[in-house]
Amino acid sequence: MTVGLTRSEHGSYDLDELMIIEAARHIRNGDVVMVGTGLPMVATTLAMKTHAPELVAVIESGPIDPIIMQTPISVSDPRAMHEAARLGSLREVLGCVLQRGLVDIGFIGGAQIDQFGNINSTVIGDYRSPKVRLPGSGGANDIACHARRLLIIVSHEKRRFPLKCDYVTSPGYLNGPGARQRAGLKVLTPTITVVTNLVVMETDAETGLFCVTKLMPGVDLDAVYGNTGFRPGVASTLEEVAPPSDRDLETLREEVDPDGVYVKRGKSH
Amino acid sequence: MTVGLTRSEHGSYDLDELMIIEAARHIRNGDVVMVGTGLPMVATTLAMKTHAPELVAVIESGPIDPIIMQTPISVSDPRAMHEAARLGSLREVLGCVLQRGLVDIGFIGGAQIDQFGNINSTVIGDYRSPKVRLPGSGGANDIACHARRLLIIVSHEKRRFPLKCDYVTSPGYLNGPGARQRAGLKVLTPTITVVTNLVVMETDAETGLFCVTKLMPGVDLDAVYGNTGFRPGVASTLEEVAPPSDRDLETLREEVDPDGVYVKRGKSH
Amino acid sequence: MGLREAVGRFVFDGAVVGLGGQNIGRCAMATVHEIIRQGKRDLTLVGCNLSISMDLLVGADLVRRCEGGSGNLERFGSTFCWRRKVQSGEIEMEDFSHLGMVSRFLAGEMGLPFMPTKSLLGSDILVHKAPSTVKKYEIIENPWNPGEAVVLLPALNPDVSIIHVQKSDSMGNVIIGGFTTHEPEMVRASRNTIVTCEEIIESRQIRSDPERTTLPHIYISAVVHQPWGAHPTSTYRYYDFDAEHLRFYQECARAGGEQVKAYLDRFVFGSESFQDYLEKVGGKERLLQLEKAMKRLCASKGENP
Amino acid sequence: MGLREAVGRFVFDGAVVGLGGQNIGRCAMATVHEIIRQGKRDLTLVGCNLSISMDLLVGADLVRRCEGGSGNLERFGSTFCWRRKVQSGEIEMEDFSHLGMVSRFLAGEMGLPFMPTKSLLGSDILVHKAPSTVKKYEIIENPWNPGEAVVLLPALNPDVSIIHVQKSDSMGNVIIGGFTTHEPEMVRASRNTIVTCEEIIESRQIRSDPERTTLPHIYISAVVHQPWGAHPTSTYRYYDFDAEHLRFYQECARAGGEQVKAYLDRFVFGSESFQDYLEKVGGKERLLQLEKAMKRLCASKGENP
Repeated sequence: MTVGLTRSEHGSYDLDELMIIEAARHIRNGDVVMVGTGLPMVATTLAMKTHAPELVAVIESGPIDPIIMQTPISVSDPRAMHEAARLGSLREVLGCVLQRGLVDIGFIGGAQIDQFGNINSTVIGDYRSPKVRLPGSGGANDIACHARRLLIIVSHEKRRFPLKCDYVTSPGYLNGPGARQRAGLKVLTPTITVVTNLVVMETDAETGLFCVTKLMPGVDLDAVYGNTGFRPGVASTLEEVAPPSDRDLETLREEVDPDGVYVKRGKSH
Repeated sequence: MTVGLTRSEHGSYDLDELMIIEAARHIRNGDVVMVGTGLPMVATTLAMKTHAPELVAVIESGPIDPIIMQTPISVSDPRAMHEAARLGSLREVLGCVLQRGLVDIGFIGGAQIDQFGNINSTVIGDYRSPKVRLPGSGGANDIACHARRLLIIVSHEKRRFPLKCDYVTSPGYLNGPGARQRAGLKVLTPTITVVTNLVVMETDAETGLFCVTKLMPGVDLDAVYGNTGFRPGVASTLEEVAPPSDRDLETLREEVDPDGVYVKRGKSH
Repeated sequence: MGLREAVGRFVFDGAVVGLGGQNIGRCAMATVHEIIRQGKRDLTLVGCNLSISMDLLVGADLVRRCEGGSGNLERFGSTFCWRRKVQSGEIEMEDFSHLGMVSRFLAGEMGLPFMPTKSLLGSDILVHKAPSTVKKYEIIENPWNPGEAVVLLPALNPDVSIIHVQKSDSMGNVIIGGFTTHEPEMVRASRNTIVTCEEIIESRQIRSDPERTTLPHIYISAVVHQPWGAHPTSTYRYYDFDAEHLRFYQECARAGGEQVKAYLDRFVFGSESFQDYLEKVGGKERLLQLEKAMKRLCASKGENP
Repeated sequence: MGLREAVGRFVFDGAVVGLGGQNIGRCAMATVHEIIRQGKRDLTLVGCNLSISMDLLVGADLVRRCEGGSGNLERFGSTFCWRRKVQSGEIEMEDFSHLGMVSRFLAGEMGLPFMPTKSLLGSDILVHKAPSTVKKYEIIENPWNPGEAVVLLPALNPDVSIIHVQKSDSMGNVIIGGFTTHEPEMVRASRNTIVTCEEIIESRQIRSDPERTTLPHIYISAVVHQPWGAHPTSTYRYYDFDAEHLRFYQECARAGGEQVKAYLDRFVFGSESFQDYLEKVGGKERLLQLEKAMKRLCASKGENP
């Protein structure tokens, strides 16, 4: 158990834990949340068990509003289906919920995220003769097209944040302001938020470019610049990410990811 | 009970009964049959209980392969749903079965049937200021577009067979050979069969025009010409409609329409 | 939320209202009565088969326009109020086929602007349109088969749909029994949906068998427990249609004028609630007959309850 | 019909094969093994998430092309045989999103030449295509909103789909439990479908509860009773995925070459039937553990059996 954490004590939790907790804070109670597996599912489960008990999770393989007890390892994991309000089809979720415009917040991930919030999960290198072939879109392109807010949780490494993606699997602001509208997308100015172990960045709807809005405790802007392939702007109200509450940490460690499969632990645990 | 019927005894059954029985003969065992209510349902039920036990009925409101015990009065009648293989939706039936191309034979009806097998169930008179407003297409347009064979059961009255429909709700051969293809329809040369209390007519795939293929017992071509607003061709092999078997008549009278709601009875009953 | 509040909140003058049910099955009659009592006007009614729920609203002079595939009560005859007012030009009808209408709802539920269909081609449904329709359809060439025509129909997203179902939990997780017609697509396409149901069941029951849920709560704005809410139409596994009352309504509707007014005065305006109406059409005794008739049909086929 | 006959009859060299399941759930592994044993080649594999069923066929050198939304086993890693051969250019992959793929099956099941989507716009999925693709998509203007782009994707009608499900009757009335992913659309779009199932149930049971039927028999060409037919992936309410065997397969697939060959020799070619394979992966004891793991998950949530 961790008690009375303060800024100076942040050695007692890991920034990977705070990354999840900060991401979970972006989910509002009642939100319809389009979620896959891995860290997004961890953050969603945490939000559900803490401040957002009425969030409605939708999972692309078919479950609508399941009650997630233990973090599933796959969208086809039975753990992602329990006590759903509806077990349906991919068309129902990606078509009749997501493309229909009912998703408040969707998670995506990828190997590359560029300055405009575009995401690559398809290839490193050339499409026709790739250096590394990645899984591909899955539902990510659909989420990036249709969710009003996008949330990306990712470990902060420079190669993940190039100026320009090798391949745009999932559209952010494409090549800049107005590009989404010109392309024909329905959500014109999505809020794209990246939560890493260093920083929280959010796209500016006017420029389409990332701005740093929050820094993780103990992290300064130079650390961000040094680990990012583009130069993000800085919000006028730059804040520090609030430390985790006892409840957040406990819930994460003891209920959401009890075996520590997903999240590195702080020292005090 | 009627025994040993012959041509000369056809006073012991009614031509309305033979009309249903003859229509039922057009359904082959194993056919997927798109059926509404009224006489088509009577004919389908009769076929199911006699020579075509494996016909698969599909009903637009959602039932797929129900076992019809007693003639339902509506496509939303519970009697049309019993022991179905699937109770689904209108999209499943009209989209994923009919438009998908899986229907062998579909029933349609209407107030007017013209020389090219076009059908009107929308208005008598002008569309914008109709003399009589009829129900409209329902699923009839869809059936006429997508079923490989069309079956129409109707009492033979001159006003029902005009040269040209006031309004084409459901396409037959439109204005002649090749017109279905030009319009973009997928089934280019449907077999359209009309069974009346006087005659069986079938469209000729080359001309798109109706030809008389069979006459009801005791009916001659003049009777047909006198009661038809266009002059149908005559098949080279003009036959007489075979009289009903004992089994057909018994099944129709005692199981399919026991209360005589749909079909006029022959005298001997 | 009661039906009065639900209708007050989600049905407004000029609304596009999606009608559930079909012919003599599961029409949302209780909600229709409440709409009439509240006098919501200039409605556009949409659905596939438009039946007695539509005809009653038309008879009450609340309808400006219908879009659908057909207007009738099958063996019980035409929808007479509608027929009369279409013939006189008092209301307009925009005609599609049933597949055409469900395709439009399919586009609506999928967040698409239009849906292709291979129906309607060559027919007069594409030749004529209602006066106030701006663009009824578009024909394009199939990009994968040059020269082949394909019809595009515009998405239809009702402002509010009204359906009557067998079961729902209090959150609005809905179970429809029997045919579902165009309801799944129409409801998911709608901005709001008011559900009346025969039974309110526990959410636990829904969540223990989620494949059974026809429509999850995210599409539903209000759930009202209203047994017999489809009368005089049927609710599969609960009660059969009331042929006697349907015939009586049809007589009034066919006669029109004073007789429609008298019907409305007696059964709708003269009723505080749908419960009152149910008393007037025969009360418990009559309703139990209809229930028995349905149970008999189901039992004879060895159906699950 | 046995699996051998079904695969012999409905899967052919050069066929477009629709793969059911997703990731670690309900992949039609028994049928995949039989396809490999029969050496059906030059296959095009299609689905949404292409997972171990795809990877095994690619590892067996039977695949020319894939069309899908993704290739991976999520937490268990990439589909390594596929990744290697896409990188080397030995097979081609045509990329869509998952909604894109299910939209193509939706067009296929509705008898339509194409389906619109508002996904993909602006992305490189529309910029790049596989070498042998003729026309991947079309962009048109929304006729109801001039200037707005809409993507049209071509219908996809597989020659044969293979799915593994919980229950079917002998006619092919199929009940899928849990998520159904893209299977309803894909199967209804397919010319033939081979179903393996955990249980064959009586048609009486299907017909006493027809709302439960996921796919009626008219879409199904062959039903084969094959318990554990999805191993090492899971079948909801029957057994959990086999993490140990998945990891073992992934090691072989990642290593490639001889190790993939050895896997195939041992588990597929070296097995007369899927029953043999099940013995090799641990037999009854192992399978009961997986069954118990699933029952535990379901029981803890008070689910129906």
